Amino acid sequence: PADELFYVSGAIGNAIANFKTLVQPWEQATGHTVTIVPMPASTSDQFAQYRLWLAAGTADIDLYQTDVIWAPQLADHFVDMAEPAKDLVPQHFPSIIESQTVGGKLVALPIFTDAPALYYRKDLLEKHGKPVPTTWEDLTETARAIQDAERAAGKADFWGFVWQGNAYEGLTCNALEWVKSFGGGQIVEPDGSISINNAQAAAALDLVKGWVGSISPAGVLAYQEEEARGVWQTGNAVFMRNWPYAYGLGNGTDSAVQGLFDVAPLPSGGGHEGSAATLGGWNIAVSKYSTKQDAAISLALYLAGPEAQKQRAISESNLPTIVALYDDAEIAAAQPIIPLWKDVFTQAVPRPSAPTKGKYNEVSARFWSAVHNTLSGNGTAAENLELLELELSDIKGSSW
Amino acid sequence: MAKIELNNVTKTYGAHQVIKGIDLEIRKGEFMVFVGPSGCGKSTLLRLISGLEEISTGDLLFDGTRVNGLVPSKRGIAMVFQSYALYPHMKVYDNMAFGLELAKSSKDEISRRVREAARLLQIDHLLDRLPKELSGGQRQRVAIGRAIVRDPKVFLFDEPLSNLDAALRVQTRLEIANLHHAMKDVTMIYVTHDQVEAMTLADRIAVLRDGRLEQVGTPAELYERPNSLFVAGFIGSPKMNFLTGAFAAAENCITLGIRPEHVTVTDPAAARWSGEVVHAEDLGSDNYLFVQIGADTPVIVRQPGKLTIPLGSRIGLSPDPAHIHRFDADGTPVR
Amino acid sequence: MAKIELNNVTKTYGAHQVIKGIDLEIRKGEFMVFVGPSGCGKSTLLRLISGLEEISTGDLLFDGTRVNGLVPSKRGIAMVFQSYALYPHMKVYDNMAFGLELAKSSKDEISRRVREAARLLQIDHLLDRLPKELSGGQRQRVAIGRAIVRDPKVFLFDEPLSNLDAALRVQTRLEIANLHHAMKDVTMIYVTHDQVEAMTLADRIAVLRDGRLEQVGTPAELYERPNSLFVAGFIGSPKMNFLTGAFAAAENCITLGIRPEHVTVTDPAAARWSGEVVHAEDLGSDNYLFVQIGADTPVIVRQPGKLTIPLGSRIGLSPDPAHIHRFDADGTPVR
Amino acid sequence: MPQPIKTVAFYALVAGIVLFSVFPFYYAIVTSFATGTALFEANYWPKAFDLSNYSAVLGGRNFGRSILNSLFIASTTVICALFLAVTASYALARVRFRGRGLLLMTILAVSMFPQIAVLAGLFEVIRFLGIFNTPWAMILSYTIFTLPFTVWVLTTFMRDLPVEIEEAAIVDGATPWIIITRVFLPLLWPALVTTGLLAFIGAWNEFLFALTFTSSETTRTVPVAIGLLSGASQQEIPWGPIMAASVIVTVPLVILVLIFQRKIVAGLTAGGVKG
Amino acid sequence: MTFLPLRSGEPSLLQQRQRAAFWFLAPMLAALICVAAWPLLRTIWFSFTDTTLSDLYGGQWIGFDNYLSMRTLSSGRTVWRGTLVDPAWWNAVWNTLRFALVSVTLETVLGLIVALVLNAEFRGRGLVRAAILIPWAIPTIVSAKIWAWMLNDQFGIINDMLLSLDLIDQKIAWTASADTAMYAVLIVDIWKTTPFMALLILAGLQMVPRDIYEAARIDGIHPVKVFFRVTLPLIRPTLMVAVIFRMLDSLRIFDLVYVLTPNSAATKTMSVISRENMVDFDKFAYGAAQSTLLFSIIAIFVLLYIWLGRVDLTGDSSR
Ligand SMILES: Nc1ncnc2c1ncn2[C@@H]1O[C@H](COP(=O)(O)OP(=O)(O)OP(=O)(O)O)[C@@H](O)[C@H]1O
Ligand SMILES: Nc1ncnc2c1ncn2[C@@H]1O[C@H](COP(=O)(O)OP(=O)(O)OP(=O)(O)O)[C@@H](O)[C@H]1O
Ligand SMILES: [Mg+2]
Ligand SMILES: [Mg+2]
Repeated sequence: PADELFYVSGAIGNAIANFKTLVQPWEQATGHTVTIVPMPASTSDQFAQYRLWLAAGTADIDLYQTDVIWAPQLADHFVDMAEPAKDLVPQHFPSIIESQTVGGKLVALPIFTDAPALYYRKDLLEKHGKPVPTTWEDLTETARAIQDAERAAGKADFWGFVWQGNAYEGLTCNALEWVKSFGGGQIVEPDGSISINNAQAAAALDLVKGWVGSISPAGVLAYQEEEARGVWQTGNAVFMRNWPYAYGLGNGTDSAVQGLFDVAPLPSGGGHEGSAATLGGWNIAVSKYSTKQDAAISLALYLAGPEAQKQRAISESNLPTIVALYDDAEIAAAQPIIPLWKDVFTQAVPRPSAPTKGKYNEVSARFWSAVHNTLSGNGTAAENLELLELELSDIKGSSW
Repeated sequence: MAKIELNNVTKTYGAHQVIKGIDLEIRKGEFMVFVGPSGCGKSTLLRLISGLEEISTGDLLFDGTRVNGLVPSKRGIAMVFQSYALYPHMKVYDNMAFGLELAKSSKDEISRRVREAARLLQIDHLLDRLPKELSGGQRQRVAIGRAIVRDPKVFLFDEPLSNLDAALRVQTRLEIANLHHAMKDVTMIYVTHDQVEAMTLADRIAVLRDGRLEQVGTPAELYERPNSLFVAGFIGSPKMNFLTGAFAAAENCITLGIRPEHVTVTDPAAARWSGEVVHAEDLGSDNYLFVQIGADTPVIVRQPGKLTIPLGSRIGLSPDPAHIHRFDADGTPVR
Repeated sequence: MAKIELNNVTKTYGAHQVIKGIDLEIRKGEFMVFVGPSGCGKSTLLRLISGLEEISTGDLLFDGTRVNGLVPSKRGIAMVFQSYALYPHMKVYDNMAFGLELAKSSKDEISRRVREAARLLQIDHLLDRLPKELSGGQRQRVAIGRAIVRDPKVFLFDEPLSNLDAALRVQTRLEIANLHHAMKDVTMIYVTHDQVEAMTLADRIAVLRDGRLEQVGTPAELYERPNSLFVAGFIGSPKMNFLTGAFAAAENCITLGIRPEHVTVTDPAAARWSGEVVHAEDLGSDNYLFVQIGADTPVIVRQPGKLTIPLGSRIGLSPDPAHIHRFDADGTPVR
Repeated sequence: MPQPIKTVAFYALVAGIVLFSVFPFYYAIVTSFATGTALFEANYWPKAFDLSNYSAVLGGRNFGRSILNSLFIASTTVICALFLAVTASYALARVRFRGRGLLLMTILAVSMFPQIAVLAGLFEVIRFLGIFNTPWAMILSYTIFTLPFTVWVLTTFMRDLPVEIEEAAIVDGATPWIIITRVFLPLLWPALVTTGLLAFIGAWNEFLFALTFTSSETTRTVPVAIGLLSGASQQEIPWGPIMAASVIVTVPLVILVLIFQRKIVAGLTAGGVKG
Repeated sequence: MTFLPLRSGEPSLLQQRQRAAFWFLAPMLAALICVAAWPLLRTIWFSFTDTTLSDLYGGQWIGFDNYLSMRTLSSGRTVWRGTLVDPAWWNAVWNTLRFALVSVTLETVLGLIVALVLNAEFRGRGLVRAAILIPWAIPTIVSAKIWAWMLNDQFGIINDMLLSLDLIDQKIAWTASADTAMYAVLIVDIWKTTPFMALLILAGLQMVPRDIYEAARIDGIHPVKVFFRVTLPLIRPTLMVAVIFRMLDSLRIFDLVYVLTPNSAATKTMSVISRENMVDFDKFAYGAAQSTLLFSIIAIFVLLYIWLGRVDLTGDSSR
């Protein structure tokens, strides 16, 4: 029988509008139909909503589009995809699959991914004769030098480096990158041990603390992605840490930096080799309460599969989670930035949502608070990290 | 219909007893006027009869049935409020028509009755105005009009004419009297402080004093044979002259009362009392002479016609012996 | 101080001209009474003088200075409102004291003056009540009290006594008269519809009719020599009898006027007019006989003392020739 | 102070108030005409009248539908709330019975829980009643914040109406219902319009319930629709369209205010009673 | 509530009115019970269980543990757990109270001023009234974002203005710095809700009888004094109600903080922290306990206010 499925998803760009075309082959092949229920782009609104619906066992929604960090927290409500997707799984980046696996259960299938990079001003580096920095220390130096020079040249509002310092999930991502690239671990290790209280992590934060008010505006502590992009895109910064979306927008015709910038993997620091880029991205999960699970699973497999991912990459510039697609010529032609990101991905680091399970949000909140406190001058990095460790073990209790 | 009986009715506001036990029977079709000093409880009594205030103790009977608990609209009454109580948002016409509309009278009927009442009260050119666009007297007439269009069994009027000019007042008074004559069965209860209204309209007058009934009777009875010093002083305008001390002792009483119109001016030599004219008021039709004869207050004498006696002259005063009122120490008449 | 002049003052509400050009001079220290039919514009005129309403055209002068635009508080006036306008949230005491506080009078002084006025008006036991806990008359007295404690240069009273009982009315009237005598310089403007008040209080009376001045003069002038049929009919209570047709023709006029007190009852044979007594009103002190002599309306005759003539009897009426008023077709007197 | 200075000072105050109130909205309008990098510049005047944001919003899926939904939901909510509140406040303000204070407090207590805390329970109720994903879910749940407010406000206003007028109506034979509808309502215009407008705006702007109790695009309300506006990626905030949408949804409210504010007039009870 | 017992026979006026009152109150109470009673009681019940959002129906009764519990460790040390000893909670309580006090006070004063202005007769009053309401009419989420944009340190128009007026010499990071975050929230809240106050007060002003202003004009009483002695007492009931509802709202403030400074400890309020626990941290019951505490705190404040402000609940003394 033909089922009518309901798929709830954040409304991003043209995704909703393009969805009809995207699923058309599947609808034709299976005879089922799917209706999309768009949700506000705000992830916290979505998360709250999904939680409530799932807690109430709503059968109205069959499939959920989930953020990479939600899988473990909502794991109980979703169908295990390990078995149905056993052919598909090997094609994906293993780290992404891992992030969606909770206690052996594959909670959701990745449909696209996301990771930040370092945006830099080619023209300015050239003008001041500086290379693209590969360490945070270099970046600090270069940013300061260029900032001073540009300000002296009359651009009073010019800054060296903008990033996301607001106390929110984005700061967890930023800070995780600093800590990880300093060799300070990833807060909670995959085995569940709390690793954050270490010297490298403290060194990383100490370095970053030095940025606030010097190479980064004091207000960076309230910045999210858009504020950073605002400063950047008006030509007022040398460096920016941001997600791929800023690439296309920065090259828009009215952009002050059109054609003047490029991206590189984020630097590393503290003598540590290897940078880190926090893994973002979205997945599709099938509700346990769905009365049309077979059809839903089939749709999930389709959306996570190469065909749909390729189309998404081409039409919406979504980064595929299937490795092979990065070498796809059609994609490279339509969206040149996608191959650029392949390097970034090799360095991708997941947030510790899998080991911390349902407590991830709290862990993340404690982490960003500790970082934000440090950056805004409430206590030193070492103190705050020690405190954080204590808090985290409190939250952890006997086990995550 | 509508005989109204009050049996030992009291009303208390908080700790404050305002009506202190009233027994009164108002006959069917009677025109009863309540008078009494300001604040004595006239309006309150009227409101108890209307049912707007609950009786604290005692019984109220309409035609023998106890109606203490009956809602006002079931009592068949219409009322003119001392403060007008017009509906501020309704045109004059609607103010008057409202009660009829609620009673589901036909449109034509309503219009006919409202216009008739408006003509009567000379407010027919104001039917389209709001109360706030009216003068005080006009508002009062609207309030009266609203009561009379409703054609009830009992009319309650609380000082309905107090803001009207003399001519209109006489006219409206006559209209109310006519209304009363025309509808023999309609009982009317009327609060006023105007002597003329009370005397001319009333079948009987009830004099209230501080929440108690002082005397009930026909206007003539009250005027001629007041039951107390209070009633004697209250009924009649200008007020009855009261003399005490030697003046009263001469008549074997504690207080001697004589109305201004029962004193004649005579030659000082031949007169019983004599004194100096200290003040005079000329009303055109009459003069009031204030004569200081040695009592606490000057004696007021009514003198018809033009003033001929100059201020300061000494004159003699002769009370009409038939009209001398004599009172005890406790204010009861000596007869 | 305070001579008040009005030069061709008009007031228009919307399309509706209420005051139609008034020229009037109120002398310093004078007691001026405005009378006129309800709705003729008395309150409006008072409000124009007070400054509460803006004058549409014309000039208002206080002591020769044009004050059209001056705010009320700068005019040195106190006013009693027809609607009382008490502050609903203030106790009686505060209502009266409020205006004084401003003048930075000392606490004792304020208390003294308020209590004095309250005693005068017999509301001293009510000082702690809110206006809504008062009877109509009590509210009115509070309003008067509020004006008199302030001791201004010009007093404006709008029907201040209309809700008071007779005794209190006489008393308050005397108090106002005393006030006037005590403060020679204070100009008083007083609106009333009460004949007695007008006649006894006024230095001069201004009769208004439909927004125009009909006559200004002393009470006696108005009473004895009315300038028009309207004034003749308006001043005096009961109203002057008007006879037309043959009755008037006999006196060479279109309308003949004679006041009820100037007609004596005589033997029908000897009398100039004769007719049947159709109605009688007994006021105690007087009787009004309504005698149908063949004119449009019965002639009213004032008969002092007890009623002795039974209804329906034929009597003769003799007008006092000295007091016959004769009017033209257009209402002007023939002298 | 001389009159002219006072007048100038007064108008300066008016101007100041208007400026403070309207400036952010004006800024939203300016922004709504901007696209791309222009959004990141502090502009006092619109640089160009680019209507693309408006066409993006209005041309988007179901935005018009959302406006209609919101209109329906907000009006129905206000009508129901006013109806219930007017009758209830008559009882609370003008009829003596014991426990009125307690009752008022209980009504108030309903508004004391944070919205998020009642969400789960309310969701259960809504599903129990079978009105999930219908406008009635919103209409019902909005009574939680509109009703206590309207009841309280109308109760205070109802208390101030002169007793005499009610008594006159009683003598005229009016039932409590007639007194409310024919006599008091017209006198309460300022209060009705005010509470109505405030409640309307409250319902018009509510987000959380509207988001939770709907699951299809055709039942969504305006704030949710604005929430649904998004950039090309998760991180991008579509400033231009959001501002355009805000302008679009604020304009009907401004018109509503302009229509109804005439009813907020003084002196409705003037001339009725004296004292 | 107790109605007087009905005596036999026809109902009296009072009884008839009480009966009508009952029927008038019934639908409203029914509506409120329907929407509010279950959710409220349920949340309170949750607060005594260990319910999580993942498992709404599987909560166990754990008594007061979410509020306060004592555990003795094997080392003999006793530790206290629960909201009542949670410093984050008390920080939020303190933030909320500070915010509520300042915002309600300022909004009341400003609302009064605006209402007085709107109460005056001048040309264009209708437009000004509509203009005043605009801040209230913009959805909170949107207006918070507009302000976040305007308060942005780099391209925000506020800093731009202040700079060009020479009021500041350096761009201020309004929402970022712990020192100014609260000001930022306050500014926006005041901007947003003053119209609410103003409009309610305006309605109150319009119901004041006009003739007593005339009496005051005659008495030459200074307008300021008239305001404090006549106007203010007469609009007091309205003002009190407006303040109660503002207080209620400000003590529950959520959206604004959530959008403007979502996670700043300097502005985190009770609602925000309660939501954080209920939804984000999957400590639903703990959040429910905080909501219940928030409810109690509000109730205490409202009761205190009603008691101290001598708010006349029944209106008996005014009739
Ligand atoms: N605000 C207003 N709008 C329109 N007409 C008005 C207004 N106020 C008064 N009027 C009209 O102006 C006329 C004069 O009113 P005013 O109050 O001065 O009369 P008045 O002489 O004081 O009467 P009364 O003795 O009944 O108090 C009346 O016909 C009244 O209807
Ligand atoms: N609501 C109330 N609360 C307390 N006392 C009241 C209330 N209403 C009236 N009173 C008092 O009851 C007494 C009687 O009032 P009522 O109105 O019956 O007097 P009245 O005889 O009509 O006087 P007036 O001739 O002045 O109208 C007055 O002293 C008044 O102050
Ligand atoms: Mg009375
Ligand atoms: Mg008048």
